[in-house]
Amino acid sequence: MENEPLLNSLQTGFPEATIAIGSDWPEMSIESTQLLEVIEKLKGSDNWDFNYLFCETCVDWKTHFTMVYHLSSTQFRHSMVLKAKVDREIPQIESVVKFYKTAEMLEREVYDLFGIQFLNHPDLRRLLLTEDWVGYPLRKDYHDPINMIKL
Amino acid sequence: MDVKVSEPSTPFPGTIHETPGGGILLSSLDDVINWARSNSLWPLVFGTSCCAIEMMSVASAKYDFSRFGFEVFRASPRQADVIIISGTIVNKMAPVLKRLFDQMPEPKYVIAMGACATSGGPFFYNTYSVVKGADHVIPVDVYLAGCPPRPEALLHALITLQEKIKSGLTREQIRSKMSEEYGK
Amino acid sequence: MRNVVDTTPEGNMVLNVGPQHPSTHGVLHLFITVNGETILNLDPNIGYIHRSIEKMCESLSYRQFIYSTSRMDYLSAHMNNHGCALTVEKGLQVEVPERAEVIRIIISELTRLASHQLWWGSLAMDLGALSPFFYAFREREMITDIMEETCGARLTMNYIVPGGVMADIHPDFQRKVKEFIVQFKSKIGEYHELVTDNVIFQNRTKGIGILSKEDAISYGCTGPTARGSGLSCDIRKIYPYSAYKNIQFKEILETEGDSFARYMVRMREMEESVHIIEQLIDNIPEGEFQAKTKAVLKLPKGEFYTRLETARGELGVYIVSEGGTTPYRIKFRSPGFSNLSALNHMVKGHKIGDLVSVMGTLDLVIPDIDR
Amino acid sequence: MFSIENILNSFHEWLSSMLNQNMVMLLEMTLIAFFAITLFATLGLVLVYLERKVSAFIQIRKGPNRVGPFGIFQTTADTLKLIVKESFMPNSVDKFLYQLAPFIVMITAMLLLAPLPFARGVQIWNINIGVFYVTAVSSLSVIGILMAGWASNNKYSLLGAMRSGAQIVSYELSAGMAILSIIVLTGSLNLQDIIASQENGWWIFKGHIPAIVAFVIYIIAVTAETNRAPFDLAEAESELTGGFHTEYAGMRFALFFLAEYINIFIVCAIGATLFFGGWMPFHIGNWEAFNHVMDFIPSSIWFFGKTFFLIILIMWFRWTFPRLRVDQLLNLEWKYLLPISMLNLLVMTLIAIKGWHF
Repeated sequence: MENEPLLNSLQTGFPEATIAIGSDWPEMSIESTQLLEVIEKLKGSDNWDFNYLFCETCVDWKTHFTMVYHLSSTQFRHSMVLKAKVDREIPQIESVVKFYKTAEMLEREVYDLFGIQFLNHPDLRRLLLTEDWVGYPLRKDYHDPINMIKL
Repeated sequence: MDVKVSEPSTPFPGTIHETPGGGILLSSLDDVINWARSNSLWPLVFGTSCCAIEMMSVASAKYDFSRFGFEVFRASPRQADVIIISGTIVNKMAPVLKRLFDQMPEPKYVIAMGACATSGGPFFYNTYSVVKGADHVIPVDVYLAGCPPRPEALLHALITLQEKIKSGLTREQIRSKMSEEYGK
Repeated sequence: MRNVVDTTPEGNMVLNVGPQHPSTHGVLHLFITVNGETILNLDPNIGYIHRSIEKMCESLSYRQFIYSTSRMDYLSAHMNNHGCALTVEKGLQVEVPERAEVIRIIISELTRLASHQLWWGSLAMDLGALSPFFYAFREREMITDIMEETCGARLTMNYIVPGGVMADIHPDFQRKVKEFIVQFKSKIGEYHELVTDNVIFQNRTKGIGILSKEDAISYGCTGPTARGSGLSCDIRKIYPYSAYKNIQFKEILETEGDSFARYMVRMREMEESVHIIEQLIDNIPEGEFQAKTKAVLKLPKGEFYTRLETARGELGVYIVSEGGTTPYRIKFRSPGFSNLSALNHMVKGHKIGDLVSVMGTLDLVIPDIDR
Repeated sequence: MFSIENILNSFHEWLSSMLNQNMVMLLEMTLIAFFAITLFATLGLVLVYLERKVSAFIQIRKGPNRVGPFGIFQTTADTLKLIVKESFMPNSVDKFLYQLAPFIVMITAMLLLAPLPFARGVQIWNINIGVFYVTAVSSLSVIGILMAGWASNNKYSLLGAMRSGAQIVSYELSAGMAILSIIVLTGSLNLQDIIASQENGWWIFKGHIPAIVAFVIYIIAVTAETNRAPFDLAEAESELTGGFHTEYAGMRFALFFLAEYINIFIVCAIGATLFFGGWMPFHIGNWEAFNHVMDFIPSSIWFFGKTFFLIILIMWFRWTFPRLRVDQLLNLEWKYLLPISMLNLLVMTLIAIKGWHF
């Protein structure tokens, strides 16, 4: 599906979500609590068939986090961006491992670098950094006077 | 850069007597051993990033460091003589590198290949996980500039290491010799 | 470091492969639970070369950050730069001159060839055949010489700038590339004779590390790894970028999903890359090699994502811009990361020797995984 | 005629004329021990150098050429370095076994030098069960390897040792079968007798196709028995880093390293003796003139020439083939090589009984 028809069909599918065309693909913003049902709908539907999670990451907006899921369909070749807002004080969101196995490692990375707790993740451990690392380095307020030499 | 050579705080107890006219047997034996050591540097299979590819290029037919007898790559640190740190060392890797170095039997040598191993290189600023130079972790004999260095540069580094071993001098002796030669 | 256990409660041995191990191609660390020689479980432990490139890029300008990405997947350094440049160009809405597009693609395909040759040599070396490595490097050195003349470096070329390429091609470029093609075509048969047709090699790779198409999709595998399972995922073909729109080439697909299929995909991809270069090398359009851009680049507020095909699979560059001179957040979706996540699934139940062949055909580059 | 045999005999007579019998024997034994150790070291150096040059030739490289002319002192430097290298013992090893293992491997390799006929009449020990002695003693080296793997207290070593155990024990069978098929033809276990029986032609030519099959099986089996690629599973550098000698450093490692090469020499020497007539020159039936010309080449040259031909063959394998997997390795032995060699032995026996061989 091209972007325009995809946008329209998404708007009819999720009337309560804010959907707009981004720089490349339709971008849909939802609340973190809705994540699982939205993804279930997106993946399970025959129209969309978003079966391929090609990128999952997080952005720290200082006031809140945004989990960004880049979804695509290997059947229809269309893609979309799903954004879920995560609270900064209690950074928790449902894990999508049961839909996409690749999320297991990706979510561990996000947990490692942003400190977001993924609920129902099978094995949430630090991935890139050592187990005894303090802090979450990709957060904007991360401060490390020993290792980081600011230019 | 100003190099500070640490002076021993207390002098060596007692006096050292020169052997009259002697030292020939031992020093020539030393020469033979140094010759053997310098010509048989077995590198450890150790590559962390980009420089490892250039290290492989040195092994390839075009540069062929087997001519100097370096081609015996040992996977086990117990059998290696020289560790070529080819790539960045990060905080998670540093204890492993130290451990590998400790596992190597004496005498052991270290070549810091490339900018990352020398000083952190392109990853010096604004990174939270990079060790700013492998010499924070283990002592380095030869530093090699470049990102990544050309294979010829690695060959030169290995030959420099050979010369260092053949000279039989310590780091301090080499430094004082160099400062004599080039002035302070 | 986490506590290292010798045995699991069931009495199976836990073997630490890496971080310094000859077949992990870098500093990958795998905890493998083995019963005798049979692998029961595999737990990758990465981060031994996590250089915080994403954090570093947040304080580098749009011109600077491109070059730190060459060190990510150093075997396809050019493609990494290409991905970043495409994203920045998308934000700036710069038209890249046609000449630059074509030069970029020729260098990309040469990089892919160099990468695959190194992979071929090191796969054979992992499986115990030591000589193919040297034959692979014979041809690879020709490519690095071409790179050196035109781009100025052998491995991490840093040849791309936003808006084009840094310098025009060397006058000898076309002649040397043609020489390379002749040499490569005469030697590809030797490659197949030496390794592909070898009975031991086939026994070591056929039916090993099977990844079904469904699993490839679920694990987010890309590149030759997924194409060996029959998943059509060549970004050059399905979402053409740069000058790939106008080029005739096949997407290589194999359906078996085992190590041998992945091997064959890469081998045939090499020939396809040569095919692409042949089409372009005599048709480099005249004109500028760089578009005019401002000295200080500022991306508009927004989010930009580019997908492109490196030698290992799909690279994604995700830039979040706040309108400043540096990216607000940058994320590299590296192909090796997702491919590695499928490793446990692929080697379960196989022998330790098979781990080497599966890892070899995944063509992992660890700095690309760790970033 | 000038030959090593004559020199040795006259040396023996000269000694006997000066000293009493016991002293002569003592002196000669010391000399032989000295000779064996020297041979062990020299062969090691030569073979390692040869291996590096052969690999360089196959891999379109130059190989060692800086240390001495054509790099011939390269291996000397390596050995010297290994001798003066820190002899290292990890803390948690089984100290006694760890230290014993390399010596067992080395002593086994040295013992095997005893019955080898290096030239006409030159043999350390002309034992009448020479072939049996070789097969029996060579199987001892697996004990050393198992010991090394177990004592190292390292998982890789253990895996390597276990692989090596399974491998050597199984491949000994088909190596033994291949040797047996020549024994059946000659009817003697004495290596001198076996060589003498090949005066008018080597067994590989006289024994029809079964002899060739036996030779092929022998070469495959001994490649496996000496842990050489494509059967180097015990070391398997890309899988097990160093295999059973992962934890060994310095001279102890060098002993393993040298013993591997001596073992190659020995199995190739036995192969040359059984199938290519040992020191026996190349003779063709009753071509008198040709045979006489061949006789002018010293017997030791024939012996070492044939042996080194086989060694280079085995080295060629190493630098060409990928490694087998452990289960494939055992499948190859138990499902293919062993049945074939048994059948081959049967056919060979028939040939021997019927006297069909030349």
